[in-house]
Amino acid sequence: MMAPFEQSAGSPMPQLEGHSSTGRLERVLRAGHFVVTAELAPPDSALAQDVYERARMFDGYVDGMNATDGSGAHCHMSSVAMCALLTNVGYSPVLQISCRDKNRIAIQGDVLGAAAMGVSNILCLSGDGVQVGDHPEAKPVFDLDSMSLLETIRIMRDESRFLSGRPITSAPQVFLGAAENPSAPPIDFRPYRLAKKIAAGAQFIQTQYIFDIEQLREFMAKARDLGLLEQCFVIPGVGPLASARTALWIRNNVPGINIPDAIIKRLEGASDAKLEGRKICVELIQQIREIEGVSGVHVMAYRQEAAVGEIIQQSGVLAGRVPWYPGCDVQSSHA
Amino acid sequence: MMAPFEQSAGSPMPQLEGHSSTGRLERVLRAGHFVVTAELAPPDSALAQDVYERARMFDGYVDGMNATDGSGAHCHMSSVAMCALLTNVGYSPVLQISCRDKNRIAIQGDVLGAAAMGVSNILCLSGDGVQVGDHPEAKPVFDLDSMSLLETIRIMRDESRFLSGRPITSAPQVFLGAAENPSAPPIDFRPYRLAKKIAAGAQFIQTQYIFDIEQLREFMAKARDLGLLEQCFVIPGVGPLASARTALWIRNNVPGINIPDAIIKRLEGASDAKLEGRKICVELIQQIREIEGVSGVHVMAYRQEAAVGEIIQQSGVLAGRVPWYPGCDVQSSHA
Amino acid sequence: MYKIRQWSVTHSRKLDMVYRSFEPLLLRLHPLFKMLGYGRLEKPVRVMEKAIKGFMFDCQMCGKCALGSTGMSCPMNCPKSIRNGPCGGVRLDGNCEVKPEMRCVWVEAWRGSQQMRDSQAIHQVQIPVNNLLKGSSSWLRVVREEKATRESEVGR
Amino acid sequence: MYKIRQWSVTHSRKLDMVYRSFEPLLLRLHPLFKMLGYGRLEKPVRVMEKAIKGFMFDCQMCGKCALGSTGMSCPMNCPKSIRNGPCGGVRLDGNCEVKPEMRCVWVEAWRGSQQMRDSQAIHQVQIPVNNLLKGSSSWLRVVREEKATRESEVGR
Repeated sequence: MMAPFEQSAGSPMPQLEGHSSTGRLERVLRAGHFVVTAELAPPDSALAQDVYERARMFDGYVDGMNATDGSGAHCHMSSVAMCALLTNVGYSPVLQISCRDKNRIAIQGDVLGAAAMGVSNILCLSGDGVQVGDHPEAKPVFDLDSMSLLETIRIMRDESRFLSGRPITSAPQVFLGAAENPSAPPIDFRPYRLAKKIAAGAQFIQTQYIFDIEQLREFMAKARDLGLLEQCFVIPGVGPLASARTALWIRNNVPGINIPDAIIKRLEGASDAKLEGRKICVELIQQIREIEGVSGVHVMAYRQEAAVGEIIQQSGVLAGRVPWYPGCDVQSSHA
Repeated sequence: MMAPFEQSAGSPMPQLEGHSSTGRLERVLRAGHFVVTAELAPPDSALAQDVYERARMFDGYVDGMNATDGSGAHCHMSSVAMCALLTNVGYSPVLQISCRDKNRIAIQGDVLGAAAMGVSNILCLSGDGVQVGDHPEAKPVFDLDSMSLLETIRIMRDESRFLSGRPITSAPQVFLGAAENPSAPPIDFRPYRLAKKIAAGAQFIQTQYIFDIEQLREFMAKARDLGLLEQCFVIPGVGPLASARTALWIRNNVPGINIPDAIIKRLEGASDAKLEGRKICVELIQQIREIEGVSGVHVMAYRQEAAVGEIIQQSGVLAGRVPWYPGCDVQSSHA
Repeated sequence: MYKIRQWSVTHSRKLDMVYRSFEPLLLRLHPLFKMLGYGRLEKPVRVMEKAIKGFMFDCQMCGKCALGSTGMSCPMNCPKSIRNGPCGGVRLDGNCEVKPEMRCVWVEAWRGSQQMRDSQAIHQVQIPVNNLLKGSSSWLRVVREEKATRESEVGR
Repeated sequence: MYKIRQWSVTHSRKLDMVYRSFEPLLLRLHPLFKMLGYGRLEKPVRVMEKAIKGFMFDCQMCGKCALGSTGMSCPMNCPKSIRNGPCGGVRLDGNCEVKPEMRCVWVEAWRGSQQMRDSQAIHQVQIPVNNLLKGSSSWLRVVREEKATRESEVGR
């Protein structure tokens, strides 16, 4: 069976009633499917071909791809360009906007421009500090924060105006997302912060890496109690760990990621740590799927992008569904 | 007669020996033609159609279009998106990058992205202060200045690396430009500053509005003495004044624009000021054309974009040449 | 000042009450301020405000004080200037991602705000800061704006 | 301080000479600095540097002093922080586009640099400022870097 949102090729689809965008990601979510999104790092090059090659790895496994925006404060091709290129061939990318590198004038210009190039989904982020990247001497901007960025784009879309009040003649029709981290202190505040992001305009949430399922369960339970899950799709983040050493390094060096000892022990004890890491990832996805109110999973497989397809397939979360990809209408099966 | 650079449609052209880009603007300049460029203000909308409609006005009259980047510190569609859209249909736009709204991380990402989308020309600007725009409360960034921006992009292109030293796998092949203002103090320093911009990487210069031809002549003479004109194409800026009142307002409110009394008097004495303004513009273009070492003219006709074609035609600077535009291969004549 | 900043968060309830009684006092001074001229007062009040709030909260004089909704923890001390924090990078020990030796400003804000009389204020979305106000007195602005609002309401 | 800043540009030649004799003095103090420890010296030297250069040039402590190539006119007073100015927006009277009441920092720089012994320095392209150095002592950094360069040259 093919759902209607999977029949369309690259050309823009009609906007459905009650939808904010014409994009495929929103369609899949609103149709009630368990979605799969994946993170795609932009290349350090000026070649469109490099973008297409990276995206192709995910063909048939994901409903959306997040093009990171200077992730880890490192310079790469811009998320806007990456998303525009991906949109050109029919993908449904998620534009990430970080507040670290641009002020409100540049950001609003980028939003109009991205929408004009067909980009349908925007994820609003604060962004990592410049000190962790390769340009620590750059000036951190942070004119807006992730919350006011959400509100700014919501105002542009729903009120057809810039933050300054000047009118926009054709508003950007975008599906708005934000990030949240159920594992970072203050843990009690996190569900309330989700509420705040929803108030500011978030329609979907992708989370930081989840390794502690219990923590996610509590976060989701609280979000349910607050009535947030009817207002917002929550897509927890996961990813395969390459080894116990990597896991320890991440735990000690990447703030906000909580990797329980049990997982590190499992990796230490495994004969093939990389395989074990993927197995753990598959199990996490399956456990996440069972949590009430979860709308999908977001796979961040840094330097293991080629393994994403296998992980998704083994998890079984697509339940036979094949997300649209360029050329899928011609071929009948894959992998 | 059709020069080879005018035969190609939207698809990328081969890069010629000694050229930095595959773009049409560089080809026309290096072929020794008197070029015409025009300024195109991006729309306040998220519609690609609005971009195409604006560009169409210049069809057959210009070799390049500068998409402004938050000009006057007002929010509009981004220059990157505008240029990507224009490139898609075969135009040769000039991407303007201002240092006001983005830090070096965002700017370098935009350069890679724009180049991946086919953008061939970049003009490096400092940018107006935020105080003149509609978002005066925005944070001014100014992490780089126009000079270090030039150098940054030159390094990316010629040394295939980011400012941080990290390698770029496919460098952006762009033709690099900068702005200069022969009319702003310190007048003596301006030719030396041009030299500095050339040292930093400028291959072409577009100037601020010129109304005082004598000042431009002196600037060009000095630039010639310094041996700069063999290293850089100079394209002076012009524009039609709508009325004496407008001219006075500009003189008093837009810093750096020198409008001589004689021009204001001419506008005051005219029965149709708008027509007289265009006539003055045509005369200025013709006078500029006679100055040794000038490579073309850059028309900034704010809110008079529809008049650009007529002004160019009356000036006769194209000398029968018809710059490429989408569809020109099909139609045989226009206007 | 870091220790004092933390003390201020710990005593957020009391400080909040002091602040709340201070505001009507300032409002009552409006006729005096008006007579002296707000323009002329800007500098001395700014210096005083900076001295007091700088000492108590490491105030950065953003010109739009949010302490009442942040449990007396100044958000401008966040290296990312986040006015609606915390970000996702808070360390598991509650310290800052960018400055590992510092408590996250928003972990402190959450701690402080739970003791405040209006513990709900932290749930309000804060609009982006107006960078033009940077360095100006927040106190004078509050009095002026509050008075203007009241007067326009009376006028209706 | 605005008047003093202009005086400094007017007397750029003399100040340049004072600076030039000051540098070898600083360099000769390197063994002492090393003994005391550069880390420990950072704060007192910074405070002193800020006081002196703040008074003379409205120095903004960017950490990478360019006064020697800008005719003693500090480029960080440019509202656009342009290190390779002037921009195209200078008013016809030579004042700043953003702050109409202030002389353009780079009009002043051009005036000052023409009197300097090394009047060519203004023609050099300045690399982007390192924002990490903001607020740190430029003097100590110069001494440390100069010594390190000389030592590595001796080592060759």
